Amino acid sequence: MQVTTKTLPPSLWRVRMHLWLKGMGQSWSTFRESPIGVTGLVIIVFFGLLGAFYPIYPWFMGKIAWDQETIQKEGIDLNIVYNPIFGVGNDPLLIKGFPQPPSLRHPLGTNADGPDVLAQIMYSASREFLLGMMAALITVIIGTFIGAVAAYYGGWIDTLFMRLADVFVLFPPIAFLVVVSALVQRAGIEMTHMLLALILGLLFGFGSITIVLKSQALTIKVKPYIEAARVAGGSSFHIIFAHIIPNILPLSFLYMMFNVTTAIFSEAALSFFGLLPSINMSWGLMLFRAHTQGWILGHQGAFYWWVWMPPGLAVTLLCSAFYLVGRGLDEIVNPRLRKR
Amino acid sequence: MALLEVKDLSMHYWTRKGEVKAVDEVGFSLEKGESLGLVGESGCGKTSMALTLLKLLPENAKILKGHIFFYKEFQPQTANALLGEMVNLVPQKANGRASTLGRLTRIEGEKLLVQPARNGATKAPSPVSFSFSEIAQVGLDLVPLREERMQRVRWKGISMIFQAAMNSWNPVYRVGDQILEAMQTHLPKTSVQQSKKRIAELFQMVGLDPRMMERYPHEYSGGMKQRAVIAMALSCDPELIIADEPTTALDVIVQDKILREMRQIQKQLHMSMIYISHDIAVIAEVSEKIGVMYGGKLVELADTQTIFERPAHPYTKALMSSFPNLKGEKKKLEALPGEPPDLISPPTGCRFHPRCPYATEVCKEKDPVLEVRQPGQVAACWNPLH
Amino acid sequence: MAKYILKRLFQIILTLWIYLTIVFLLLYLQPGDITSFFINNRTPPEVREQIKAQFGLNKPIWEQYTNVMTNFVTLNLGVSFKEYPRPVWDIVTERMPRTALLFVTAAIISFCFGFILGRLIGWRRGAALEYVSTVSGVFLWTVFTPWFALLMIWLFAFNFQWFPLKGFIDQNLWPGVQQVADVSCDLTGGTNCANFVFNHILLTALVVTLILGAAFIISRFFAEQRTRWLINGSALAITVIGVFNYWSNSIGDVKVGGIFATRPLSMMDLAGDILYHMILPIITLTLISFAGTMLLTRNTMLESLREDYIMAARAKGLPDKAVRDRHAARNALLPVATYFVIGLALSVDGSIFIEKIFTWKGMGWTLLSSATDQDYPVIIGALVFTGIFALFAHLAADVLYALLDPRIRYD
Amino acid sequence: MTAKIKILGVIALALAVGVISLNTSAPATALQAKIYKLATFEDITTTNTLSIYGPNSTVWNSYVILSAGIHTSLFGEADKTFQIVPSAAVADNDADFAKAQTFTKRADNKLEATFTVRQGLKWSDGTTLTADDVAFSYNGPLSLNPVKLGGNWPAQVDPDFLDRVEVVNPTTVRFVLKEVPGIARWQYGMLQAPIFQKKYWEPKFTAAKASSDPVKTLYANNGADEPGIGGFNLGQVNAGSFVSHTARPCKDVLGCGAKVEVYTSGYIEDQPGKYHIEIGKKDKLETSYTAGPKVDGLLHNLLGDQNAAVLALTKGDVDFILNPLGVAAGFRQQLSSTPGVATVKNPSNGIFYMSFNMRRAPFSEKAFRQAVGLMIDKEFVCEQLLNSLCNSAYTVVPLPNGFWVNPKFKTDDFLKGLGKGLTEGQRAQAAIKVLKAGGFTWDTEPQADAQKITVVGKGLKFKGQPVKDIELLCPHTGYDPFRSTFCQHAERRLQLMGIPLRANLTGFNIIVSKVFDDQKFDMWVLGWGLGIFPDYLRDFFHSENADAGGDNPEGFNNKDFDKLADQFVAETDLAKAQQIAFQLEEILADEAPYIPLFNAPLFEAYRSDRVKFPYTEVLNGLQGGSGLPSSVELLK
Repeated sequence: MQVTTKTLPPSLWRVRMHLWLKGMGQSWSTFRESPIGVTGLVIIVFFGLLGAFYPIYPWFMGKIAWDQETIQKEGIDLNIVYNPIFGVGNDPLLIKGFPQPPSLRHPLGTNADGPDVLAQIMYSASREFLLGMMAALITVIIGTFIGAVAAYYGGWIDTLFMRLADVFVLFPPIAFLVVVSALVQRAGIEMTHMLLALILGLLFGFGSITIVLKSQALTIKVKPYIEAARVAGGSSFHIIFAHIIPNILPLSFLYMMFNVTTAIFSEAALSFFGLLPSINMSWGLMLFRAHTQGWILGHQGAFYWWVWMPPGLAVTLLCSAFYLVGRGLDEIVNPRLRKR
Repeated sequence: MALLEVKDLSMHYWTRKGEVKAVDEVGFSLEKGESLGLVGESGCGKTSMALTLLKLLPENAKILKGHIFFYKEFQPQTANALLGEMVNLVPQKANGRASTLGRLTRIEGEKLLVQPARNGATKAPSPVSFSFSEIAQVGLDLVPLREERMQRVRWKGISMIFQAAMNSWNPVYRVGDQILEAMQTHLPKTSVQQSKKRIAELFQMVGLDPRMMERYPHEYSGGMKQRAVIAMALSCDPELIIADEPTTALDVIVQDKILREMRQIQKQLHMSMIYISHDIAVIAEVSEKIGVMYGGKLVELADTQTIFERPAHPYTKALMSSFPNLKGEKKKLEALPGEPPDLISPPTGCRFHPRCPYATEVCKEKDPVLEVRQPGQVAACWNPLH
Repeated sequence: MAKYILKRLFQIILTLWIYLTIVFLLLYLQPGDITSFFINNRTPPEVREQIKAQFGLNKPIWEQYTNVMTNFVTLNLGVSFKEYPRPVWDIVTERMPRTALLFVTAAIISFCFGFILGRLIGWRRGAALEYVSTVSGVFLWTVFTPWFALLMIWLFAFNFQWFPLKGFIDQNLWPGVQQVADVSCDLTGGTNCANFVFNHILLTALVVTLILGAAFIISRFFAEQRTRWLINGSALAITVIGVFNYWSNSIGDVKVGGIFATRPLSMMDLAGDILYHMILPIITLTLISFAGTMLLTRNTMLESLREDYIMAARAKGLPDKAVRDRHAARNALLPVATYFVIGLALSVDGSIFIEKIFTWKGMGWTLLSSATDQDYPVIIGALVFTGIFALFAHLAADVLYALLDPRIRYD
Repeated sequence: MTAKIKILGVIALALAVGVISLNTSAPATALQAKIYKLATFEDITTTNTLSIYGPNSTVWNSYVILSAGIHTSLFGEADKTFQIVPSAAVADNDADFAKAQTFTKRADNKLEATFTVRQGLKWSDGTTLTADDVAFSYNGPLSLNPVKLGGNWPAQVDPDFLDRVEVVNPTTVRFVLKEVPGIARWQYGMLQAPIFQKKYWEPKFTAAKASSDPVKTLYANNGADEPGIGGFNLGQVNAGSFVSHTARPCKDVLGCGAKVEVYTSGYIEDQPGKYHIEIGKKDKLETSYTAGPKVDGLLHNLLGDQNAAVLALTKGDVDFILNPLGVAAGFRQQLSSTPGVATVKNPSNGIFYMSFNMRRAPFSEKAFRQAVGLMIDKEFVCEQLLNSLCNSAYTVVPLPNGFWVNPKFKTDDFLKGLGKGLTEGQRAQAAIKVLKAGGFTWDTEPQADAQKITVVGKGLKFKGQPVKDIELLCPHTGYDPFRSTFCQHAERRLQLMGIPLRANLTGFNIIVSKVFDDQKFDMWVLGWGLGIFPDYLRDFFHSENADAGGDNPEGFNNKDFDKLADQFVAETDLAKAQQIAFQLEEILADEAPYIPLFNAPLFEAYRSDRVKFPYTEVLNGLQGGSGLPSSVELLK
């Protein structure tokens, strides 16, 4: 983006900024009309707050419920000061052994190992966001860039990237991730959130998104102002970055939402099958534990609901939310879907 | 004998920006075999008018008031079909009774019972009875007509040639099949073979090779598609055809040829026609009467001859001078200054006043109504040209 | 059309080549050489050398590449570590039909469901149904699949006991089966027995689909509605009777005996048992995947409803249903159908969850277990196979598109 | 079109309803035969038994295929006590039994041992078991090189010791050995090697030898029709669903109907009119039962995972769940309140430990390792933090494997020296003392009273050099909360001592890869599953295993220990071997290359209203005996 600022006088940027803000305002008012999109946004904000407030939660609960003084008064060893996430054992003030049902001390109960379910959910939320956003961002950056370049230059560059996209469309992504995680494990590499985001980003970035964005870029390439820019002596680089990419960004943004969904879902799925041993806390892992330890839907059925319901719902709701926002955006970005 | 009568018709759209008054209190009538041209700038409500007549309106559009009477000669055996609908009964001339608008509630023996509309009265008016022999014509009001009933009026009664004939073909079906589909719907008793024969005849009539009916739309050229659209419009022998910019997309030579043919077919089959165009010259070619629309209102309606000789409304005059005559008479082109009105918040009073060279104070305040300027010519203007 | 298909075929072969090269690189760019996949640190050196020679690792990289690619294309995928020395190809052919039957059936059902619903909400835009079905559809579309599948099992198989818990055959019924038609179920033949019935179901489904599809296409040549009905109806009747007759008489008898025998069984019982086991997975799959088709159909419906030919169709006085189904939905179907066929190839993804949770030993199950057990030849084999399968699906999608859209047929 | 879809829908619905009603309405006639049904989680990977001893040695294969008793061996292990008892060999009293373990020197400097094969044993195809079969069971694998056969073969038929097996007469075989094998090699190795039928396998061995890849060719045989000698014949294998077995007539089955009494150090098996085995002392009776099979058939149902298996057990579809890990806590809790289901708790033969990279300081310092061992309060973690779901451990050999555990490890005095029962303060005091003696100093020396650490230590130094940050590799909570809890406890305690240790909770494979393959690590926590004979005392600690990929990644290198360990595995006398094992354990407790952390018990569940086991308390649980198919009784 630095290059483009050089090529454009600042006043033009101000105009652009103004137009952009105005466009955003209009988009927002359109978006607001879609109950589906707004529902999604509300859920995202909810989980966003949940993740953001995580650091406050232990502090807050520490004041009212996990009172250190009480613990000392009860004569409990300080070595087992309660760790609500990774859990060095049970909350010393509760009966031990089994998942504890929701209470004032633990609003969503505890799991069988002792940690607080709500705390784990909150702790994981920010990571899920980070993972989803990172993966989606990488996807969109790659997709937008390749889409614009392939549309602008055409020829063999186009052919190469489109065939490559075909290949990535071909890969069943979860199957591929399963394989990759097995290979990564074998190589002794730690599959962290960041690495996973990178893999997901690359996997989806070269895939179908490039095809969609390229066709969008093609419609922009034939617009008169591109021709005008070219005649006025704009370099290819300038045209791609200053004209084509800004115009396909809305669509990119839409795809970003869908990719967040996929990324979060993939992480949860791989964790659920125990294929991401290096990720030490996530919603998928909570479900993995609940499943392997047998607190999920045995013959006592939904009895221990607080162990498996919150993480399952969290994954589902957050994935749905991004998807719904994507749908809502679709109505803005895709004028053919707009109401008249 | 009237075929179509439009009375006080208003249709508005509701958009995010506000209410669009696309058709506002429009009224005219059309005789059988007659052809009417509707002319005006783009965005003046011509196409909306056409769609309103067929009630092919999007969800955000609503007919606020008015009537569209589609007249038929009264035949006792078809009376049952009209039961429960809003109708306008036109008695025999000799009879002397006034025509009555109301809902056809009952048929008793040789009599029709009509419940007139309340029309703001506190007490419901008592039912009016007509004997079969008294009635000359029944005008079915299309405005309150249910969708299923309306479907039977479309194509069989009123068919249409679309503005974008190019795109009115479904790309995945053969052209012949698409015409056949309409015929099968409206003439279920006709066998497929008979219908196909009829289509072949129609193709020949519009100048297409009958073998083309087995082809897909994308194999047609623009002109061929247009001809095929005309053939389709004729397929169910409609009483009225609405041609909405039928030739806009074609080049001038083809345009002329097709217009001539249409005029010929219309005469031949004795159909009524409504031509819609922004080009008054084109309209003049083919229609006997011309209605001029501006800002969703009908501002002038007169015989073609009269309009050309003595236009009453300043807008009509301006419109005529904006286009070169097809016949080649050289006229000085006067550009019409200003923008067409915004139909969401139209100007007060006469909608044309901001652009009108003759505008006075009254134009800004009061809305003019259609007044007879001379026989066969009505215009809505405070300062008519004559 | 032939030219178009040829062109696509060429592109697809190019894609396959890139795909297989990537798989090759995945294998060979691993740290260490490929033999480290096949041995552990305690494998004696002579065995190590033997494996190296087996993989041609003493040869130059280019030769290795051509060798491996030839092996991929000829489906010579080596032997499994876990089921040593069973050929990977053998494993794939045993399990592929199970995945195919379950997922193709589920895909078709969910496609129909999604398409009909999507058509409805696209047509009646803004109705309460749209919000309800979109929100619940998206919820199910993005629901955490394993979790949802567990819920379904618990609810319908355990609580209400409407369906079996797991697997694809009844573990009380089948041990008593000694012979199915002329296949003996003794010893390892049990697998063949189940597969025999299974493959016949698959075959029946294929034949039925072909007959009904052919009848549908033939009926399109007749314009009269009545004739179309007659052709389709008689084709349906013939297939139903034919299938019934085939299963009750033609395939053969079932011999039940031994200590595990429960009750006399017919082929229909065995087929019924397999179908019964398919119901719950199919319901689950349909619920989680119909929304994709539904939402896409809605969008394409909205787009096609804006087309002029829809207005023309309405002006023609066609009934709403005809406008919706024959015109709007028919055109909206084009991208949806392509999506469906390509989606079939991606069903391996869904099969990973569903097969694991429902103990349906198919390709997804195989992929997951070979990944957790690090059975690399099987992983690679599954990938190669999935790739080839997916490419065929792409080709099928192209052919389908060409069939559905006359514009492409003549290009 | 819609109408058509509707019709198709109706047909589909009708079919579905039909299928459901067909399956649900049909009266589920109860099985007349007594079928013992077991739940498994994974499919068998082969029916070739020889391959199950080789590369296909999965636990599921041995549960399903080998537990049917398709092979016998000269000697076996008794139920519950795991002492060596005769099986196909005749060694019916102590004298015979002792004779079986003595070797005579031959003229060619080789050794020989002679065994009589028990008479009257029949293969399932009707032929009798002869010395030919026994000899071929050794000579066949020898001819293909047991090392190449892989898996257990080198242990079962050890080419380093065994030269050949000769047939003396139809009832006698003679083992010709290159050198004297220790107990591990002999009693717990070769004498327990499977005996398979020569008639069946000889042509297959011949074909294999003729091929280019003999091992692959041998293992490629299906083997499902192999005649067996035990209680069950393979019935039907249905991959992905079930495996069935039918019981053989009792009269043909080795030991069927025999009355078995197992004592703590004795064993009596009586088959009236045929044989009477009585060895050892008749002290405490551990269990007694009549050998079976007492059921008509076995059905191993593949149920995929615990969830399905538990639901099936609850519904009564299966009688017992086979799983090397037992039943998870949550399911146990649910099953404990299910009528008709019983849960049992047994110790498992495994050890979880912490260890060090002893190639460098400070881990090479005994003082450091001892201090770490002292600081970790195993009882506190197991009892306070982990709800008594684990048992603290002080030696590598699990306590339940009683014969091999040095009695000192059962005495409180000795264990107190290793830290058992000390308070945090006492531990710290002891550790500080040890560290100081070992040459460690601090920036701030930690101090402790009798209860607590009062001054937190800072900046541990060894020989004046600050100790660098230490990374402790642990499986994370998601994989195993027990081990991660121990790690976090250790981290906290050792940090109080000024030891800069940080627990890295990571993936299992990452740890294995870093520790065993790359040997780039500081400290780690993992576990081992163990055998009955503690030859692992050598394997885990002998310096020759210290290379990458070996079992001694900690690099423990102690010449005395190595010598003693070599002596241990070569020892032929059980009592002497036991004494050496005790010494090894003591050395390990002092040198502390491993800090043993805990043993985890194994919980299992079965339908108590349907099955009756002769005993349920046994090391490694009922799954260790594959669900005891040949001695289980069905109640209804």
